[in-house]
Amino acid sequence: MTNELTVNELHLDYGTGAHANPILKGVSMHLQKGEVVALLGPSGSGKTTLLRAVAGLESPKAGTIAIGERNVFDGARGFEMPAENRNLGLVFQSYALWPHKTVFDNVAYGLKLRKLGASEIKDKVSDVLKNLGLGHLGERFPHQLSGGQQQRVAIARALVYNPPVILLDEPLSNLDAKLREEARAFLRELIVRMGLSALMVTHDQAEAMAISDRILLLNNGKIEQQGTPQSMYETPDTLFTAEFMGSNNRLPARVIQRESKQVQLEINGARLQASARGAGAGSGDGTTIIRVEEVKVSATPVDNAIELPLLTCMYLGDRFECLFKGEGGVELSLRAYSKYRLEPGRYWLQLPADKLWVF
Amino acid sequence: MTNELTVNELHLDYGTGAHANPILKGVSMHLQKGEVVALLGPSGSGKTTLLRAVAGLESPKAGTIAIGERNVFDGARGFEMPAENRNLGLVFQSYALWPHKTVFDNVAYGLKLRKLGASEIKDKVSDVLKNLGLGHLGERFPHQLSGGQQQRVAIARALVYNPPVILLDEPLSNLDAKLREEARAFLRELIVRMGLSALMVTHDQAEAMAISDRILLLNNGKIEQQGTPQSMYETPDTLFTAEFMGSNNRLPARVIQRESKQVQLEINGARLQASARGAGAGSGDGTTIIRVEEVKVSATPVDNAIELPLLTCMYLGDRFECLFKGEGGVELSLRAYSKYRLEPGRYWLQLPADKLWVF
Amino acid sequence: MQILAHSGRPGLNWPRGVVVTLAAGVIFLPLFLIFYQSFLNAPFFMPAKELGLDAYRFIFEDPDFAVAFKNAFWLASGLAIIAVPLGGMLAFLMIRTDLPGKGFIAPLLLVPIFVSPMVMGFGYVVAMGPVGFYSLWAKDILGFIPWNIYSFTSIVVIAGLTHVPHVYLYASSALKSLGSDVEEAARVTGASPLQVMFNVSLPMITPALAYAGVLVFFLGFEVFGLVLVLGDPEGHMVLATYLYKLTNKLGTPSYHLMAAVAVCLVMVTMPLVMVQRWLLKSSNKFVSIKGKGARSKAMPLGRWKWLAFALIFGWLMFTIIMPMSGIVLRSFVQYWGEGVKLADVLTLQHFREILEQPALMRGIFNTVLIGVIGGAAAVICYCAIALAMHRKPDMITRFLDYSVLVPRAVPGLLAGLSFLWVFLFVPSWLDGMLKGIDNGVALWLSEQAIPVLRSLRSTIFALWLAYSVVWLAYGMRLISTALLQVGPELEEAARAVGATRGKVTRDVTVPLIKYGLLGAWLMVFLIFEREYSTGVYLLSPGTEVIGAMLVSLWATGSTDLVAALSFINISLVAIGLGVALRFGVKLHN
Amino acid sequence: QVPAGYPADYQKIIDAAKKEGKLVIYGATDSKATQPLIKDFSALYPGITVEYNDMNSTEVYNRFISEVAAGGNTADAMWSSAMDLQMRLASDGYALQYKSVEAAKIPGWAVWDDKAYGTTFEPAAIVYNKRLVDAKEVPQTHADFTKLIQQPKFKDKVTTYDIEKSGVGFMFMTQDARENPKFLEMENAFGVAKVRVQSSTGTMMERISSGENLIGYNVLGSYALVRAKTDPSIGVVLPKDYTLVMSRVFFINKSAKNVNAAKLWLDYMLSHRGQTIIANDSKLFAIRADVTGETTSAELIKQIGKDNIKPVPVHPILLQFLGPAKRMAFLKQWKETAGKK
Ligand SMILES: Nc1ncnc2c1ncn2[C@@H]1O[C@H](COP(=O)(O)OP(=O)(O)OP(=O)(O)O)[C@@H](O)[C@H]1O
Ligand SMILES: Nc1ncnc2c1ncn2[C@@H]1O[C@H](COP(=O)(O)OP(=O)(O)OP(=O)(O)O)[C@@H](O)[C@H]1O
Ligand SMILES: [Fe+3]
Ligand SMILES: [Mg+2]
Ligand SMILES: [Mg+2]
Repeated sequence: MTNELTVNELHLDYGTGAHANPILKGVSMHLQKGEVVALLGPSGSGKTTLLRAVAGLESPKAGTIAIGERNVFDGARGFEMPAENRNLGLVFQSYALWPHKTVFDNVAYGLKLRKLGASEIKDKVSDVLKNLGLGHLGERFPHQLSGGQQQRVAIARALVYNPPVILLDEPLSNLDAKLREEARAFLRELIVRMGLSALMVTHDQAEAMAISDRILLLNNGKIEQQGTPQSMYETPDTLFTAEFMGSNNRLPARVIQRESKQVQLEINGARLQASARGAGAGSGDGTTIIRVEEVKVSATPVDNAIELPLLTCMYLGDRFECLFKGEGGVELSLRAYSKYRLEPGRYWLQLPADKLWVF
Repeated sequence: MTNELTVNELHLDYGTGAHANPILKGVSMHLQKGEVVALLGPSGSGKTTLLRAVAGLESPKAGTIAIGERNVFDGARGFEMPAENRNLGLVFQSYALWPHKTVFDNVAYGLKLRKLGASEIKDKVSDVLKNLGLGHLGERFPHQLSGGQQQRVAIARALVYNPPVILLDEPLSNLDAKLREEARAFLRELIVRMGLSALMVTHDQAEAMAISDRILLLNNGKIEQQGTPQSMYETPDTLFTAEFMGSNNRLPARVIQRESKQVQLEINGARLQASARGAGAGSGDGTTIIRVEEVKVSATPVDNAIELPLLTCMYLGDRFECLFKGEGGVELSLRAYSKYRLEPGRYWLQLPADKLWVF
Repeated sequence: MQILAHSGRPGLNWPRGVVVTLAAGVIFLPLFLIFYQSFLNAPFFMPAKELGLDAYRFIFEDPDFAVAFKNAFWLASGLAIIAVPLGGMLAFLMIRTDLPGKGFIAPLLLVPIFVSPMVMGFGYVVAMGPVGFYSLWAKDILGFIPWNIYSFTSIVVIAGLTHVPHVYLYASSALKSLGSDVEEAARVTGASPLQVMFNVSLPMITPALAYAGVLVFFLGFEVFGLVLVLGDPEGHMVLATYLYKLTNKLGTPSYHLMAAVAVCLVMVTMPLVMVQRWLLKSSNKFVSIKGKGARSKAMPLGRWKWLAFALIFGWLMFTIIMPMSGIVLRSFVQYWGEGVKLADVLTLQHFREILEQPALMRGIFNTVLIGVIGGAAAVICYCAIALAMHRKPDMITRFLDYSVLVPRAVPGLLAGLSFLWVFLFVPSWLDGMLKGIDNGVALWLSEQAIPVLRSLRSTIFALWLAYSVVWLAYGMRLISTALLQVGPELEEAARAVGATRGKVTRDVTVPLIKYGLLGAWLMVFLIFEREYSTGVYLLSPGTEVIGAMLVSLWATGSTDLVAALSFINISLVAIGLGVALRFGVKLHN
Repeated sequence: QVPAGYPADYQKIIDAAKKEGKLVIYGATDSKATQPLIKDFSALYPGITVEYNDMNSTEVYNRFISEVAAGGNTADAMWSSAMDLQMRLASDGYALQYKSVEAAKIPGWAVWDDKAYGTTFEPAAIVYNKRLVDAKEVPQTHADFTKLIQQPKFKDKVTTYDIEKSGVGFMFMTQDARENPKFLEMENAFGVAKVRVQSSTGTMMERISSGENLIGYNVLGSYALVRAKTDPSIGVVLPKDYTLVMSRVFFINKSAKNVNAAKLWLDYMLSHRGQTIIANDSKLFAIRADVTGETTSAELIKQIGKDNIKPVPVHPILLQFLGPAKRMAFLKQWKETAGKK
């Protein structure tokens, strides 16, 4: 399969000389035709910066970027193709709508540049606006729209001219869940139907998993791990990935015995079986975590479990999140989901050995 | 308990005369001391507008607004207190950071206006910045920050001078899930600890339910429903509320028989028990919905269920979302959660009578 | 999938090269002549001349120069110190708040820009001089006159107050494109409108204020008419009047001395531009047109409203109404002064005489032509130069940054003279060169092109070029300010959808600064409307402008006619402005 | 048609001038005053358009020498009140030698070497405010004036040209220094009165009229008398002991394109017809003795007496004060006595 986008060992600093502030520290990635890749990472990790570098809006220090067959940046040869020739779609985190153009004109601009006929432009723009639920707002100016409406205009603008690769910077962050779900499905369907490829920054793990074929996790200017949503979620290589990809409980555990991947722990007096993960898993106590949804609550004693009293239950709509806390100054607290509100009392919290990870 | 904020029958138009575009059409709400209220609503429903009106940045047409004991707006008397005297905290959706001030100065400004001593200011600002994970960025200018960092500065700026009421416009929309969870907990804790009240716009139902004591659902310029998260989620009065508050399946059902709250339906040939909801539930077929998480998947026949073949399962990290679809052009599709990836085949989907709502 | 057309090699930017070359040419050609002249001891075109530092020796030994320089410096500083804060505040009140009476204040504000300072000064003499009618009035009530209009302090104050509108134009066009969400954020934080202004609005338009500050500082060095009228009685001298003296001091005009003074002034620009660059170091701090739409609503002033109105009214009273009433009064009376009952001496004679002036209609026509059309053409050129510097922090930009102010550092009269020299001598030198080459093309050029070049001087184009170059900094900075406010992501978004450099400029950047462009046009129009000294040597019959007519009337002592003509001119422009501001020219959305 | 009394071959000049069809003059006289002359000239010689460039005297000078040096178009003739600058150009060889047919009709001091011609006869006057200065107080001589301005009433209320800025003012003052034996005393009196100097006639007169200043010294009489006609506050006296008279100097550019037209113009201006217009319409005082009327040399001589008229001669002697050393010395002395603050 062909790579639509290839980034190789990209380095980028903000500032120069003594003030240089390295932001990207050797990022490599690729995007295949028809693929949707999510770029995840904590705030400030360089996601926007990477997108801007690919779009040609920042000049990296070293590395290469290729779009399809075309080399668009080559640090070694000092070559850099200007942004306007890269033919990408880009949705800005700040929307970057043109305040002096109407919504229609904002979206139509890319088509006008490509010299399409007026009627064709009208059709295409109306189409994409309708698809994004903006059909009636074409004549408005950006400052007359709500935040979410502005964001959708930004998406429409990037999609309308069918670029082979589109880059989206948190395109759905200002939409409500319902709209987001729809937009997500629509986006994905559109991208796949048109055979485009998309690189999408999101701060939302669930969204990343739902929309993408592959996830790149960026941490501090480096790709921490990449893979399918499932592999990222279920087999994280590092503690960072494990913690970032889901809701976790961190446990104050003491390693008692370690046999290749199997580890024996002591938590709050109880002995538990756990599995070692990651490369560094070796010496010391490491860090022990378990996903909140893997904790099974039982009113009766069960295997590989610790006993804790219930502190409180928080309503999440489709379920409750219950917090258990060790008594008498013990630094142990555990969260677990429950379908129902639990009665106060003591519970056995089962921590399945293969889900209790020691890093 | 005292109301910190009372809004009564607020009407607001954009534009005047013939171009008047009514945005708020009689909104009433109140906020009690120490309470956190979430303002939910679809994009463009007027959430930001309501916040701006409360803050004194828009002039409503009619209605009253009171903060604590003070009347700050009274449409009938034509009285309007200027924004700067209302002593509110406001976090803008667009951040609205002052680009010419450093992060520190942005946050410190409110304290300077309140004539605090330099050292006190320094302490308070450092404190709040540290709390929001911005401790090391005090000397930067806003344009040197990532989107999420800017958002946190905006929050810090509104919180630092302990206003009795703070208004937040999608304050967490650009944060990643982990940070958001932390910020959410921190925010709530801070608000409660300082005895403030908060009105927070969010597009995220889960967030609204997690953070707030009460939810206001705004729809098309009117409060559609308000109540505790649980009441909003579990006993919606209208179809809109029901649909907005969670992920739902809409079913093409035919009402066969209706006895007060109990309804008998026919879906895809199967007969099911359901319950009627909302005021308008009476005649006709209404609309039938059920929350995705209430659908129970069973490999064997069960009570009050319909039988459907599995189409696909989507990975969500902590669970799978499985899509079932009627064969042969039947317009019936159902989503349900499952802890594991299901084998292809036919399943019985149980739709509990009290969760199968007819509006 | 279409691939967009490839545009040249990146890095080569022809339009920019052309703009920069042309700009440098028109700026430095006249300057070069002045520079060269300052090191000679006779006019550079005379055969008997010697290189040397005589000129500098003379002026540095002349105690008058020291006095004049010091006075000019104080005048310029005082002027900037008064005009910048007041102009900024005025703009804030006018643009951002619900100040009452904005509609009628707006055109009035601009009056001091287009009224010749000489006329203005004269208006002050009639109104507030020792026997001015307000003075006599005050004397009746108080028994003495509480002010002395001829003192240096008064001159500084008047100069400062009459330059408030220049700063106002800068500040207001910057404010117009400043998103109001930042101001709202401050208000919610608890800042009163006053605090919002000082802590947020004005700091955010620092570029506009810094540019305006440097520019009015230079206007301070240039103040001539006002000092001539108000400074003469007590003998206050500034550099501009010193230069005037120099033309006569040695009997025949001494160009080398004048040039040396001009070179000293040019040197003053350098540190100022340095300061300005330092102030605007991080341009991103001033970006305010962002990609997120923000709504705006006039800020209610509340209880400050009437105080603000009173302040503005006071300023209007002192800067516009008082001197203007002096001029108007003078235009309707035969004579005036101590012991004259004005009712007895009312007359329309002056207007009759003015309307009989043969060149009057042509003067008005030319003035409007050079103001409106010439102003628009100048703004287009300024815009091109500003764009050549936009987001390109390289050597060329720095070079232009230092260059644009230099023409204005040269006093108008001398600048005009050097333009005359350029139009006279450049064609002759070219001619000489072409003759030297001696081939077909050169001969043809020498026969066809040189006469055209020579004849340029007596066309209105020459006048326009000189005006445009001298006022380059003023128009261009207004545009640069606007450019500084455009968020980079808006241009980046256009590039991302495939717009080439030119298209980005045309479709995004320029439309976004349209208020800046309109503001620049307005200002250039007003300045060209009154400008005179630069054009003195380039005027010829048929190209007279009102400014020139005023000065020549003044010279023959017809102050009454000056008043009448000014009155006509002011009314025409004010009505035009009023109409333009009301319809069509929206300076504000 | 050759004007009466002109030599017959004058027709040749007329024909040549008509062929040229144009005449360019740079002048410091304002166009309102020149307009009647041009109109009459065109009536006399139809087919010759006169292009008159109205500038101030320094501009006339600067523009002319620059244009000549560059070799482009320039003026055919120059007509300026800055007698010294005109003389400098004439004596530096820019002027064409041409003996006007009317030369004999004007005084000898007004013609230099058949190159530069004085064309008007304008006295330096004392101007005062009639409302505020008593008729008894009005000075009739320079000595009266010196005495008068030392009175406290006149402190801060005496005005004259700033001789550092105004060429005419400087010229008059240097002539005063020659003619007035008590010049030093007068200078000191100016110092006592704290004389207020102005750079132009207009501001001086305006201030006298308004009463801000009471009396003005060496004001150009031509302008003052015109003003006095419409402004009853203005009184004008010509000192009886001696009255300085200046004359606007005209010369033809040696390399003029339209030499013949320029010659015609010169002759016309000095002719009886031209001088009558200068006197009656331009109000500039005719220099020809045979022109009569209010603003003529004849009238002035009648009033003051021939011996008391002290014309500034059109002669290189004027250039003395263009020498930097002498000029600076004079200015220095003036500033130390009259200009002391
Ligand atoms: N002009 C600048 N100078 C110095 N540092 C900068 C500048 N712009 C951004 N940074 C820093 O670069 C880092 C990466 O920024 P970037 O915008 O790529 O983050 P991000 O991953 O998109 O974060 P977010 O999810 O919050 O938008 C941040 O730590 C930010 O503070
Ligand atoms: N200046 C204006 N003129 C006309 N309509 C406007 C103007 N500003 C906003 N609107 C409209 O008012 C409605 C409410 O806007 P508001 O910003 O309050 O929505 P919101 O609930 O905050 O939405 P979001 O979640 O997308 O931010 C929107 O439909 C918007 O299009
Ligand atoms: Fe979100
Ligand atoms: Mg980002
Ligand atoms: Mg909003």
